Amino acid sequence: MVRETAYDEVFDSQRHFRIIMDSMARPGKLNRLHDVVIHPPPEINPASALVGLALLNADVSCFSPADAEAVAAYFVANTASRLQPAAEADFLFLRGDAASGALAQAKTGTLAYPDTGAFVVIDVVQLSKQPVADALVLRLAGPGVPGEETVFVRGLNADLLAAIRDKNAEYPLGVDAILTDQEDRILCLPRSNRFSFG
Amino acid sequence: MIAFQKFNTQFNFAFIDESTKREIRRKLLKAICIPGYQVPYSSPEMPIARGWGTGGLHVTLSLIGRQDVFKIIDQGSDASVNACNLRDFVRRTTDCRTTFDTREATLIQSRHRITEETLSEHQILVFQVPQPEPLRGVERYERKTREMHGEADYAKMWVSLYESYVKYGDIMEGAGYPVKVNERYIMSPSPIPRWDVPNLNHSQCLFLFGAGREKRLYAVPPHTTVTPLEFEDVRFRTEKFPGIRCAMSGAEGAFMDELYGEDTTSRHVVNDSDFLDKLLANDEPPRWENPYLREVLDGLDG
Amino acid sequence: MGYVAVKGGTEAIENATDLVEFYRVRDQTSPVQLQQLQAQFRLAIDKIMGEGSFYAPEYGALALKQVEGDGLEAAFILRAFRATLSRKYYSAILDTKSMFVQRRISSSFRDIPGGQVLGPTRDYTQRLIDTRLVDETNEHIRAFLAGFASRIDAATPGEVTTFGKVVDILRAQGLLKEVRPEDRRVVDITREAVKFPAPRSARLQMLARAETGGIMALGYSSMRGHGGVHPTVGELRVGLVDVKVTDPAGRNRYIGRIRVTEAEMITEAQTAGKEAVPYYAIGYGLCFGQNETKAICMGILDRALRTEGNRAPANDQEFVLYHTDGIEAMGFTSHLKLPHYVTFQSGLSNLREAVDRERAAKKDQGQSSTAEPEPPEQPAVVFAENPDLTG
Amino acid sequence: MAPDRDYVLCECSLEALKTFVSDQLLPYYQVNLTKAPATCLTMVRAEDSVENQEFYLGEALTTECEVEVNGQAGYGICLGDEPDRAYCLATVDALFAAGDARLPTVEAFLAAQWAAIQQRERLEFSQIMRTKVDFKLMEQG
Repeated sequence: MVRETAYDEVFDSQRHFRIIMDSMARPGKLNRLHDVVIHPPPEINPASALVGLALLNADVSCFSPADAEAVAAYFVANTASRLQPAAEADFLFLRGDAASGALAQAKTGTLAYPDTGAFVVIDVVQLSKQPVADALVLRLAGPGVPGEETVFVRGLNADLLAAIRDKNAEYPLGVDAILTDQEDRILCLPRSNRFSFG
Repeated sequence: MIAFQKFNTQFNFAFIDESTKREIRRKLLKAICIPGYQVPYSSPEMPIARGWGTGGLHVTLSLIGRQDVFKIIDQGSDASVNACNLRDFVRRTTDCRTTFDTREATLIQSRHRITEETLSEHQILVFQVPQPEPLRGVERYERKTREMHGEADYAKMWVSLYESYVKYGDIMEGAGYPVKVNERYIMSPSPIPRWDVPNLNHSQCLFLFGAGREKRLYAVPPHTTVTPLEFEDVRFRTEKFPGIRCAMSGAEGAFMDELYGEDTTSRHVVNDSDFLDKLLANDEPPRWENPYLREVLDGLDG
Repeated sequence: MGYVAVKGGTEAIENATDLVEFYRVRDQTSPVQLQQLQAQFRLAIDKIMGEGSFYAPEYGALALKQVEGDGLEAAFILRAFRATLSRKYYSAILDTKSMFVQRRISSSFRDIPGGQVLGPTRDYTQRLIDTRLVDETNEHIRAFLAGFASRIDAATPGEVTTFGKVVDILRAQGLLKEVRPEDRRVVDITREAVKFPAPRSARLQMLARAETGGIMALGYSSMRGHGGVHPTVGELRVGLVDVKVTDPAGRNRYIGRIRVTEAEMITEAQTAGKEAVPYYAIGYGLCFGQNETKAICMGILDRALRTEGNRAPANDQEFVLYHTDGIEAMGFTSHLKLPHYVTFQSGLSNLREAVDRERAAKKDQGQSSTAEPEPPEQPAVVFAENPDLTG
Repeated sequence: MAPDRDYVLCECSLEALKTFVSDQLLPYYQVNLTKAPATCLTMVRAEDSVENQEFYLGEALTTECEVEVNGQAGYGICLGDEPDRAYCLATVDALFAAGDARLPTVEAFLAAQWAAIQQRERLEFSQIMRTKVDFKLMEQG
């Protein structure tokens, strides 16, 4: 397993966190996470790997599906995060074309402590503000969004979005999603977001 | 002979260790995802006393990078002694550029004020919060206030506001006026004056709140609905400074400090020190847009 | 940049720092050596380490020197210093049974296996001020040490032994057990904020780092009748215990010893139903260093916090745990020294309006009232009702 | 019972240890410092003595050091801010891992220090036991 050596634990994680936070505070805004050379396994988008490197440590657990075990191994080696089944993991790393099984199991927290709901990081092919062919149209509204924002998403199974919406139906219970694409773009879907798609 | 150095203390960039920073960062994201909800966090000890801004520092130091320009104000003033001390601490541990100029700052830490100058989407305002629980006054147990928030059961709060109205003819909450965020959580905006409360609503900037001693973080994202609690017939009002002019700038329409001299006569001075500096330099900075302020400013024009 | 007050703030801080240093050294006495503090102020440093939740006698001595002997301030410095270090190891669970015992007593039985060993204690000394110490010299110290050493035959000193636990006697007889189930999760309150109801592990951790005076007041209140825990000291021991960790190669390694005080307080456990036997249960106290008041009061409060249905302060988890951390309590009570003029102005604005309303109402009621305006009835209540939010 | 090597090295006189490592070991080996002595924390775990409820007592200042001798890693860990001791611990640890010819010298040093520590502790313990209350004596008296 590759041990990332170019990644700066202090300054890269700080910079990337600020980008992730900006995306989380402004759903619909597309930021980019791409200024460090890393060597994640091919099963994961580099931007998703950077999300993991910025946020994981020994205090939290992560999950990746059985057909992407290298992803979990990568995070264990590089962040000391622990492996957990989907139902218990703090971070789930999923592919956009996957079925919604694992996501359906993710933690949504409790009414007293909704923050214990999971983060779900999903790899898609392309995120765009401009219309693209074969894309889902995602309309976002809610905190952080002035009015409504539209994002075109390629390589995302609509079932996954439906599963996120189901998970977040009983707000404040829910999961918080981070989508990345193959060109290092990042889009966040906090549970407070009231999105529709088609 | 073997002779390694003892008492060889070195501090990490931004003081807090990287593992704890990650924890705080994850909790800040959760705070943003659930606007107005108080996320518990570890709240490590800082070399600053509990109650003196540790929560704000946790947030600031977990956020700050070398490219940031940092501003800190205490009760509106960049010059307050505690602000000076915290500014010095942040500068020593990060080497960051600091400023008094609201416009120039990327990261602002504040105790008890929002700047008079409006903040943009490139800025983050971090509040130091003494008591994050808006319900503590009506329910002393954390276990119960958690339940109340969980079930959005705010009856006790409303009763208390109503009782205040019956008793005093008004809602007597002063600084730290309770608000509802995203139509879900009741939140303490930290003890900012009511003058500042409307600026939380649908802002351009991100607001983060750190309560170190109570070990809670919370957030109001930009473009989020924040409404002060009020009744149909008893409305939220901001402080009023009718006919009061700043003794230094002659300005009206800003939150004022009331000063007493030796002869106990009072004068008023604009509270926000950077705003006052700019007024004195005839550099009128852009103001927040909110109906309460609009009413005050329109009254001045008339 | 900035108006007059700016320069004043920073300069005043710097000058205040110099001034406090001046008061520390103005008499030009010889600098206090850390070694001296560590050796001769052993109990002060033990207390500082306990409240600082950081075992490092040398740094405890340094902190004590730095703050002119203010114990709580020194504990605060240790906690902040601790925050700059990363936690690399978790020790194996301390084995207090194999403690190198320096003191061990029991109030439950007159004689106990291994005996009552008074150890280094001032419990039975008369607290008369000792004027002989005024003129203490190195010669006095040497003479004392020589005399002290001569009481033991250095050629044939006895073997070091360990002591069985008093509670083990009761347990072996089946008299000691907890009748109510307890949340046994092991949480770390330095890694996550405590949640209520707090598992016992969190309570014990918080009590172990609590301020001695704070838990003493609450422990005392429980014994006096506010909480109904009046225990017997099953055993109190002070001594050194081994600390072991697993090294990067996976081996179990001894890394040194720390002094701790352990108290096992025996009380009657609450019975679960009519037929239940009132078994004995213990309240457990353990803290860094020799600090017997703290270990005993921790033991009392451990019990008191497991007492159901009694609403005395000492039985109340949130009350006890939120208010006994000395560093937090000191910080927040002293933050009142910070300016509050914005918050005060906000309250003042409300009060003035309320007073105006009252006067207007009085006027409406008729002209019969005196010309002298009456003072507002309850001016203070505006702030008193909402003390938490004005911080 | 064979003395625990770490116990002896942690409890013995620092001056004696430094002299021994400097004079008897360092001239004969290439000791590579792979991780210079640095302070860190050990969280001390404890448990109550009846229900065995585990809890965290607090943290202890710790120094750790890592060296390499003949390709063998050695780890030195000890309580306190003790960089010299941690270095010596790591060096001795690496030598034992390498199973070197000079081990008898080390063993002899350890044995001598062990004896000194034991004597010190027996003397202290004897003094402590002089504070034991003798109830029988009280009855007879």
